[in-house]
Amino acid sequence: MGKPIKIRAKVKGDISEVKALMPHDMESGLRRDAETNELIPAHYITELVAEHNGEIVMTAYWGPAVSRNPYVSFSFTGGVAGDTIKIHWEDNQGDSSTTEAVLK
Amino acid sequence: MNNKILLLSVIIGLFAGGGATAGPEEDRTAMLEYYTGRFPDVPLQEFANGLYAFDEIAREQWIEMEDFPPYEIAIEDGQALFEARFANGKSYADCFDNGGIGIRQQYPYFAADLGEVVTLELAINQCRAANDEQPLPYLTGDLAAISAYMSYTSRGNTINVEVPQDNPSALAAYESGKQYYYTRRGQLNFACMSCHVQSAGLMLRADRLSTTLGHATHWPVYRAKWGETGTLQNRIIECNSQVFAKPLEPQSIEYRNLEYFLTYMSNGLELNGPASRR
Amino acid sequence: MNKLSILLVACAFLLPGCGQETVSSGSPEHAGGSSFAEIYAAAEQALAVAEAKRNVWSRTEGLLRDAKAADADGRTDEAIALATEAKLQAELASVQADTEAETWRTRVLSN
Amino acid sequence: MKVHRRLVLKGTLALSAIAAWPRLLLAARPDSAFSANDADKAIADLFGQTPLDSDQVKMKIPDIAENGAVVPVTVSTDLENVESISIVVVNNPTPLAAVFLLTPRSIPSVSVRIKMGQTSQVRALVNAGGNLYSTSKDVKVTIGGCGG
Repeated sequence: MGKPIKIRAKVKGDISEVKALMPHDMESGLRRDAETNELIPAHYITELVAEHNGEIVMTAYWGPAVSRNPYVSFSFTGGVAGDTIKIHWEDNQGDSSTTEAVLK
Repeated sequence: MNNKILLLSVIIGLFAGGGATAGPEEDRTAMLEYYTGRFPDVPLQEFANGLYAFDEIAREQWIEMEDFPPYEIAIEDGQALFEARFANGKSYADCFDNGGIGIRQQYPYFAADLGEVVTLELAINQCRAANDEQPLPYLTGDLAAISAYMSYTSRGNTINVEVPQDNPSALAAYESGKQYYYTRRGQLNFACMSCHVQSAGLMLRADRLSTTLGHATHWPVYRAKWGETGTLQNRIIECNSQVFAKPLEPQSIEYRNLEYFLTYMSNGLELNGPASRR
Repeated sequence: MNKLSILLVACAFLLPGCGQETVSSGSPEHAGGSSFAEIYAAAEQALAVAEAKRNVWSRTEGLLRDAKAADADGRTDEAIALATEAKLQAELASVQADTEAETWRTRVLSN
Repeated sequence: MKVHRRLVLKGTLALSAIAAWPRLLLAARPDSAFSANDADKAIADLFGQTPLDSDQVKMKIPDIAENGAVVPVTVSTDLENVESISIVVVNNPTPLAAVFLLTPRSIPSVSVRIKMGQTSQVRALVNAGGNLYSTSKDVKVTIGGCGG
């Protein structure tokens, strides 16, 4: 089970802006352990889905080139304060995480 | 009063070793004048932002990072750890003034009973020991997270490190930190000051060197190079390695004294930790 | 620039590329004809002195480890060269600590 | 995983009825594009067409990256009917970094932080109205000292 996602979602006029920070190692699979010199296995988020009140507003597919502890921000129309934002990710090792937040 | 002054002059005489030795306040003033003279356009509190005070390109990226900085993960983890109860039912709040909230500006301080400098990180483990808990590793992880949370609650407070003038051991600890700071070491034969005083603001390979003024205001730091949040001493260890000097043990007397001196140099600046750095 | 600085700077140029453990080739006939064991012991001794002064360079211990490995591997010349370099580093670190014990004061800003 | 894929499908079905953008209505992660070790191959694999340079695609990315491990990028556009935004780092071992699928409710602007192994051209691709547009920028990555 992945760690919870930190979400900030704010509505201004008709535009809702969502910013999210996900604790995740995002290992590329190309780095070596400093002590053992062994390759550290790839471990990165591959898919991310954002929903507003149950409707998908953004889907992302990622490779290992997204930074450690990924940050993403996106915006959509039609949200009002109090609505639910849900973000879900899955990674290449089968871990996942889902967090809900309230649009403010 | 007169006795104190007499004692003080004896102490100063002891450390002067023949040459003139300035006290902490003169050291701080000299440093302040040096940097404000060299960077006349940088407002004082901006020195707390390290190289971002004078590197525009880096600053822009840093501001973007600060919009949703990865150290927020450490603050959140740190708060949960800070508020958790020890096996004996007590918690960190029981160990610190004001329940541990908004107190970072008091650290490091010279503990007269111990006869040593106590940093906030050392105090966190002292608290654990007093409650029969195992110590935490000093550089990153849970302890850095707790420290990050405690810094966060102290943001905006003015650093106020004291070197009690009536305690020769405190002054000796400060002097030892100052000596470490100015001493060349490692295969590259660099002192802290070689980079951060003489060459502050200049490039060393791809890095722009920060000023000593403000070095102690913003810890712990999420450093992109580390990919995690670490304490000031984690950075000092890295500095040692960069000049090919074998680092000392975390929270060794030398490092604590150095942190004492370094933090004193930032007296008067506001705490702004935790922070993100390249 | 004092002698120590020159020596140290010269030594810095001998630094191999970051993180690489390159090895200088040992001369087949080393001065004095000391055995590896003798040089290694002397290097360990010099390192202990530097350690007591809390001033060890970061690559010295690695050089000694590599020296031991090279010796165990039968690469005696290389082992001797590595141990000699470790000894030199430890000695320089000691000299550095001694010199700095007073010279640091000359750099203090408030002077 | 399955539930999630189904959700994505549901979200994109409505769109697929409007126009034929076959390769881009991804019901699943385009794994082959992500594993391509050449930028052009990755783009061809993903879109099946060559992008047109367009000043309507805007990319905010530093000229000199502070640290290649964390390079902030924002891609936005004035184009209408934006279906996806993608980011490609040409000199990375696997150049395709991220694909964002938008919806009719999306504001066509996304921000993300990416890794860059070395100095490279970075390309932003916007798929809108069945066409592929792009802009690119050279980003200098300096290495921060030994072992950086």
